[in-house]
Amino acid sequence: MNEPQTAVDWEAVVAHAPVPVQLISGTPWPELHVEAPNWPDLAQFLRTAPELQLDYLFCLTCVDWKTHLTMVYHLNHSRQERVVVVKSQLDRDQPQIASVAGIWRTAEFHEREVFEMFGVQFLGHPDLRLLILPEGWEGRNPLRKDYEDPVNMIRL
Amino acid sequence: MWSIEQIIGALNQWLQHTLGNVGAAIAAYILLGIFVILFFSVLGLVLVYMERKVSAWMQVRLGPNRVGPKGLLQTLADTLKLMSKEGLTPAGADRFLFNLAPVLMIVVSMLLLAPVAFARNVQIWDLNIGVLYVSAISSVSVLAVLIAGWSSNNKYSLLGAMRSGAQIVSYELSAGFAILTVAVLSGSLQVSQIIESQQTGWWIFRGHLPVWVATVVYLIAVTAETNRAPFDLAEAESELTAGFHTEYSGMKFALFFLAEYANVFIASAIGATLFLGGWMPLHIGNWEAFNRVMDWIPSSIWFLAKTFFLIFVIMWFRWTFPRLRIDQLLELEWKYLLPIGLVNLILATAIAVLGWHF
Amino acid sequence: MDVLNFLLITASGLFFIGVYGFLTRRNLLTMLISAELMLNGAALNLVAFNRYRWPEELDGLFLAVFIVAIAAAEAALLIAIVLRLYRNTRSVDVSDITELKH
Amino acid sequence: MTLRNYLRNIFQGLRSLWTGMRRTGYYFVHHKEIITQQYPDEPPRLAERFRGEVVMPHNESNEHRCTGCTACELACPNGTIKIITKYEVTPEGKKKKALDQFIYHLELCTLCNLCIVACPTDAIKMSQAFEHSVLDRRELIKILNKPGSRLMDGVE
Amino acid sequence: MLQEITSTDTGCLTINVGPQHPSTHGVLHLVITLSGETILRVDPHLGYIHRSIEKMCESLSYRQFIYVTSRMDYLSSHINNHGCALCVEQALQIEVPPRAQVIRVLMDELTRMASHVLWWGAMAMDVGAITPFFHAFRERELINEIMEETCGARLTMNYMVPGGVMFDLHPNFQKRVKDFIPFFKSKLDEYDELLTHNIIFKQRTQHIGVLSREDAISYGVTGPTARASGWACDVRKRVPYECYDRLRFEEVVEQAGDCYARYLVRMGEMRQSLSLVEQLIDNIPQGDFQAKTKAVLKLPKGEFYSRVETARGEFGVYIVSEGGTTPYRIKFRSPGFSNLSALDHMARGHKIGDLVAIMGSLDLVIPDIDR
Amino acid sequence: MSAGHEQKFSGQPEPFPGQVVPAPGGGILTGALDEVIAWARSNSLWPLVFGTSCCAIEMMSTASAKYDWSRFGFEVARATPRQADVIIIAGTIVNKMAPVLRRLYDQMADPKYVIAMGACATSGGPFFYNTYSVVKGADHVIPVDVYVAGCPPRPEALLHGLITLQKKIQAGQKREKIIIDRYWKPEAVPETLSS
Amino acid sequence: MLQPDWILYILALMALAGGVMAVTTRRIFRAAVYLLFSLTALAGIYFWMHYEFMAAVQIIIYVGGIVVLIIFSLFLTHQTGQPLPEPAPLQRWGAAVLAAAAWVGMAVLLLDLPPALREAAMPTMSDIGSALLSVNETGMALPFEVITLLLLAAMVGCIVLALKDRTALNT
Amino acid sequence: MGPASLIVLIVSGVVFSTLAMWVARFLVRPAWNKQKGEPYECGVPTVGQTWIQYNVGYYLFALMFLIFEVELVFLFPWAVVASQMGFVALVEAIVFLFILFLGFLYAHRQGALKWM
Ligand code: SF4
Ligand code: SF4
Ligand code: SF4
Repeated sequence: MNEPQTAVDWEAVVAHAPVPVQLISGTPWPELHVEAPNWPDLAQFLRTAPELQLDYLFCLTCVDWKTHLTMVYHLNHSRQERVVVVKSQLDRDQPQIASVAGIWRTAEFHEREVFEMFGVQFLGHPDLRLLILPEGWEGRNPLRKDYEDPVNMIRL
Repeated sequence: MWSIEQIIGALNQWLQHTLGNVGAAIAAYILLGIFVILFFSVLGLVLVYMERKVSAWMQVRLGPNRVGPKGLLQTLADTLKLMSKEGLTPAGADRFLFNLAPVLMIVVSMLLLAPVAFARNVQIWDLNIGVLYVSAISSVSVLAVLIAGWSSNNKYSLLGAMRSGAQIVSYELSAGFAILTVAVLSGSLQVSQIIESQQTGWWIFRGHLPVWVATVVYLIAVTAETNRAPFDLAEAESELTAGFHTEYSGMKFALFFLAEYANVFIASAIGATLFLGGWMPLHIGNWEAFNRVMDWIPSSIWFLAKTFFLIFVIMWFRWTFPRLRIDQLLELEWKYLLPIGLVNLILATAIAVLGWHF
Repeated sequence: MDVLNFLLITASGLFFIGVYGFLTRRNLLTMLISAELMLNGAALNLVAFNRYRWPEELDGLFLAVFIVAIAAAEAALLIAIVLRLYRNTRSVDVSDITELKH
Repeated sequence: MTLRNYLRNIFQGLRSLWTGMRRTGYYFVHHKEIITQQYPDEPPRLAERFRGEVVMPHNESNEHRCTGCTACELACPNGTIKIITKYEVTPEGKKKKALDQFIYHLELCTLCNLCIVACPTDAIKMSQAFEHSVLDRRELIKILNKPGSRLMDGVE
Repeated sequence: MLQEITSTDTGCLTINVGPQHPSTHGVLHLVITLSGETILRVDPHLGYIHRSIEKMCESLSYRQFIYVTSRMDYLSSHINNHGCALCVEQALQIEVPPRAQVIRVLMDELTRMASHVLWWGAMAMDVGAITPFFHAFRERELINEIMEETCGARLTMNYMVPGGVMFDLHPNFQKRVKDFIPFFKSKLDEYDELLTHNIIFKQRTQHIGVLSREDAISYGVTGPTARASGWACDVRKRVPYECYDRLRFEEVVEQAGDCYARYLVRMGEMRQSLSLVEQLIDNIPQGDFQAKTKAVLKLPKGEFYSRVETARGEFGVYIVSEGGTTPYRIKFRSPGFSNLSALDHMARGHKIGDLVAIMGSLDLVIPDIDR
Repeated sequence: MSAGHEQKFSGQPEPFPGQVVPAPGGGILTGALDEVIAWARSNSLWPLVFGTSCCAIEMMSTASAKYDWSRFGFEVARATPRQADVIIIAGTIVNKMAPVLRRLYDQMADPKYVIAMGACATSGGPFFYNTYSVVKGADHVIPVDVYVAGCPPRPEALLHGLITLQKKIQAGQKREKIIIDRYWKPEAVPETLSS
Repeated sequence: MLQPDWILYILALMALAGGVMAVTTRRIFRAAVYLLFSLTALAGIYFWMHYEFMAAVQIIIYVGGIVVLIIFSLFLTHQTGQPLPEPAPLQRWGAAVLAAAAWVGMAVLLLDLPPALREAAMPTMSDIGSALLSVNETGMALPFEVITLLLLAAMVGCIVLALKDRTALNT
Repeated sequence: MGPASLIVLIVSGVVFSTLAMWVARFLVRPAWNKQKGEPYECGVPTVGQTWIQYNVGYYLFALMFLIFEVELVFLFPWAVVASQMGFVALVEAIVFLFILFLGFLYAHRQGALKWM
């Protein structure tokens, strides 16, 4: 807390990144767009690179854009404010991305949630099973836009 | 001035007069049976009501006050409700043992009534091993708990039962040592003689440090033995739902509840007998007038007052303290109470042998 | 029947029930239970003799008390051994514990 | 553990326990600290803004202020309000939309106040009634406008 | 699924704790594998109060969706509402009037106290002391009364709206809060007598459920739980919102990381909140309590994220807007969810009784976790 | 656990596990005794410790010093359904919880009573529309004796509900049948109200 | 004093019946419970004989100690829900006949004992205490100390055995 | 009253408790279903069997207790005569308790009193 806040030069970070990354600025927080297969390398880099050390994954979610899914990771440093948003597009029919539960352990539960809500398969996740939904929900992902449940869901 | 002793004497005479010797004895036993059953029922009602009021006042609230005047009928309603509630036996349980456990529990606490001296010369059986008998019989209740826990076929019950098994047996030792302290000082195990030995003053006043320590140890130990908070691990609500009586409902459960209160009463009564002189009035040295006034108060009142004071203390514990964890509880017994009890006993012996007590 | 005879017969009855259990059961703990029955028979025997034959002496009583004490020690040790065996062989059946490997 | 430490532990432990017992003992004997309000006997002290249920005030001549504009129905997040309108013929011979039934589902209402805020004519308000227990939940469906009531003059 | 952890081999015992269990503060379901009484594994099963709030919010307007969030972390309902309001304001760039800001902070801090005080009672209940629970509710009722007078509800407030607050402060508010401050201070000392220094309580909580700083960060644990592990993660300090940057308060941080440290942090936070309220109560600026906003709010296309510090930790609202009147996707980053994920790590090797203490010290609110 | 509790609420209503069959024996209650028992039962309603969400806090408040339901003799909250008389459904019941609630209810010893506290337990309340996981009223799962509206009902309201239940027991009224037409739509206004 | 013989007969019957049930039941937990009945009935007999000290010892050690210990070890070593294997019929009947024969033989031998001395002064607790402490040849001080040492040895043995066991458990 | 009073107590205990348990059958008409008979485990079906082996850490305490209890029993007759017999009793008790204490110390050293 008492440390001086140092600004991060995201251009340089992107240049140093081990994998191709697209930087988008102009949004409230800088955004990095990455191809799904490259995500584990980038995650490792963001976590360990000395000038970044983003050790605090505070939000992990997914958005269904009807044509594709987007994984959204909000990363931060534990003492300094260096929020960065990493996004990765996934195929809607066969969403797959590597798990980062080994890097940020909080991801384990968040990924399980995304798994059941969006059907994203997290490769290498230690224990990928339903967390919130009752058993037998595999395959129906309620937070997808096309989810319909005519019995339980009464539309207003 | 009337006293229970005289009433009983008169009753006995009348019985002998009308029924003859054998008839009188049989009638006396029947009356005794009726008396203990009534006593138990009333005890349950009174103690539960007291507990509720004590807890309520400590918790800045009113407690039962709407059923009957001042809520006095509350516990009666509870009892009637429990009686009219289904007492179910789970399908997987061992039926015989499941129903045996509450009976055993009640029988054990009934048996414990035998040596309790309710007033001067009012005692069911003044047996010569008095306090040893209490110590012995109360160790049977652990079996009722174990049987109840096992036969319910429920994991919480079983865990709770085993916890309380380990707990009750452990604390029996400390209670035993505390009892021994007074036994050494008064040179008897018989309840009436222990009380007689306090003619000149209660042990708590006469016995110096060893008796104070013994009192504290005894109170802690009986609190643990009766499975009451802060030692209510067996039924630790926030851990094991209701412990060994999780599966019990209706009257079967109520019997456990009742037995717990009866045991508290008996433990307090024995404690009052050992340390506070039982029904012996408060006597101070040679203040004759004062002693006379004290004597004038009936002995049963003395006994009940002391017993209820100790019951209150035990309730006070319950509504103040957090619960110990099972290993801490055993550690408390084996690392603190037991060695203290041992050392304390030697001290008490020394005092008794040297005649240092007042 | 005289009370002493009756007690002694009861005591021997307990003893032989214990013997029966000891012979038919192959489970160490039930065997322990049988052994306790036998010891109890013996203790009752001693107490009965003491009470109805030499009531002014206490030797029988003390012997019985000591038997109980020794029974306790024996039970404790036996159970410790049983548990140990159980850890090693995963069984409390005597026929399974033919050789004490450990 | 030395003997002194051992004894000190015991004494400190006992002292801390005694402090707690003194506190509860204090409350045990000080009955003036008891704060219980005896609800059915003593009427509860309700805050004037307390939201108990939505009501529609009527004046003496059985008039309310609701124009049937359905703003509240739209504002309500969970479909508690159902407005049934009818066409009334004004004295000038014009047809005019007016409230027929203001159906209010108390069993759904979350007492969030959004409808009150939304109402342009202040036709509804929150009352403090809270004793809503019933044996049949259909009793909780209410029609707020009284039978035969009509719009107050001058309310548009 | 349950079979793989059900080992009937010697000593291993699988028991369910919850969904209906007094210590889980609601309907958390833990499947515990035990050896004797030692916990080998805790496997939380959630969803027993999953109300699909995120899906629901996709069809609610920006004014309407706030009320649902009161029902998530119902003990911090003001702060939840606050987070949502902040997110909408940030998107629409609404300037909140200073009076509303102060009212919001006041309400937040009162909520925090109410939540912590309830937690205190519940924690005491978990470790087996029942009386503190009642004492805690006495103070909580006072806060509730203060809230009720201004906000009109006791629990689910729906008081903060985009642009400010729904009503102005009640005229009695200042006086009642001022009465409350010294009263609560004295009661906090009583709390110390009843629990903080109690040897049994210390025994039950010290060295139990230790969470190191690194683990806390890795598990994304926030709030008092993380601060007890030595991680200063208070959003009010890191990215001050409203007028927090102009207020004096300390972030209570402990290093031990055990249940007792978490306890101390929350006790400290109650005192800090009290001092915040003290600072503000005489300095409520005059003016509007609500900014002028349109009747129907339409957020611009884009993504918005706001963070607030609830009584349990960092609460995030992530709104993806397509430009309509309803959110396209909304995600609530609830603190309890991450805090719960560390439970298994903390509880392993402890006893069942410790599990209860650990859960108590985490201050879980299950609807906040399940959403 | 059988797969797919969600099945319970999709398609044709399928009965919950465990249909109630009256056991033989019992039930010789007459006259004055009947009244005494009803009095005892109504004055000693021990609740099950059961709360799922926000309403549970208000239920706890009702237990707390200010409202103090122990005045009526309700304070002996039991953690196990075997010993409880009344289950106060304080909070939302979701589809995953419904079998649990049913099981808890089934495992209670007779006689047993149910209070639905709050909008959620009464009808789904705030979560009636647009949710896929909330049971629209606890009476789809177990029969309910008393409904207490509010979100959350204030503690006095819960007390009022309990008093209503007491009156109901004392009047000897039997529980209403389970409302069978699940998904009873709020639009369907009963005749008694619409005229 | 109202102490008819039939009480003794009932108690003896209970003791024997409990014993029989304990050795024949196939549910091991129940075996322990039947043993409990048998032992309690014996304690009752001691009470009937006015040897209260012996009765208390019986209850406190047997019922409160040994049976509890047996039950604990049952939990540790058995699937308490499973019934025990049935003994082979030959073994069972053989053992039963053997035991019964031995008992009948013994009973026949015992029947012609001289009658009991029924009225006698009971030892008081202080008699027992003095006997226990006296060091002359009728005193029990020496055996008493020996028993104590034996118990100490038993305790040491138990701890040695059990603690090894514990380390084995942890691995 | 003599030992017979124990029988009276036992009988009245049995009568009282069975009567109390039995009377409910006449006052309530219970419904039975399959779920009612299942063991209660927080509202979900139990996992695995209940009557299985447990790894209880308590049995060691039961062992220790048994030994101590035996010695405690011997102390009772001693206590009665202790003050009369004077120093003999004191010395014997000290010897006795010392042996007991030795055992206790041994157990403590070995960690038998630590609960695992
Ligand atoms: S208070 Fe809220 S929920 Fe109730 S009718 Fe009004 S807008 Fe709807
Ligand atoms: S109550 Fe108000 S908002 Fe609702 S329909 Fe009537 S006038 Fe319109
Ligand atoms: S009725 Fe309201 S307060 Fe109660 S549980 Fe439902 S949302 Fe929460």
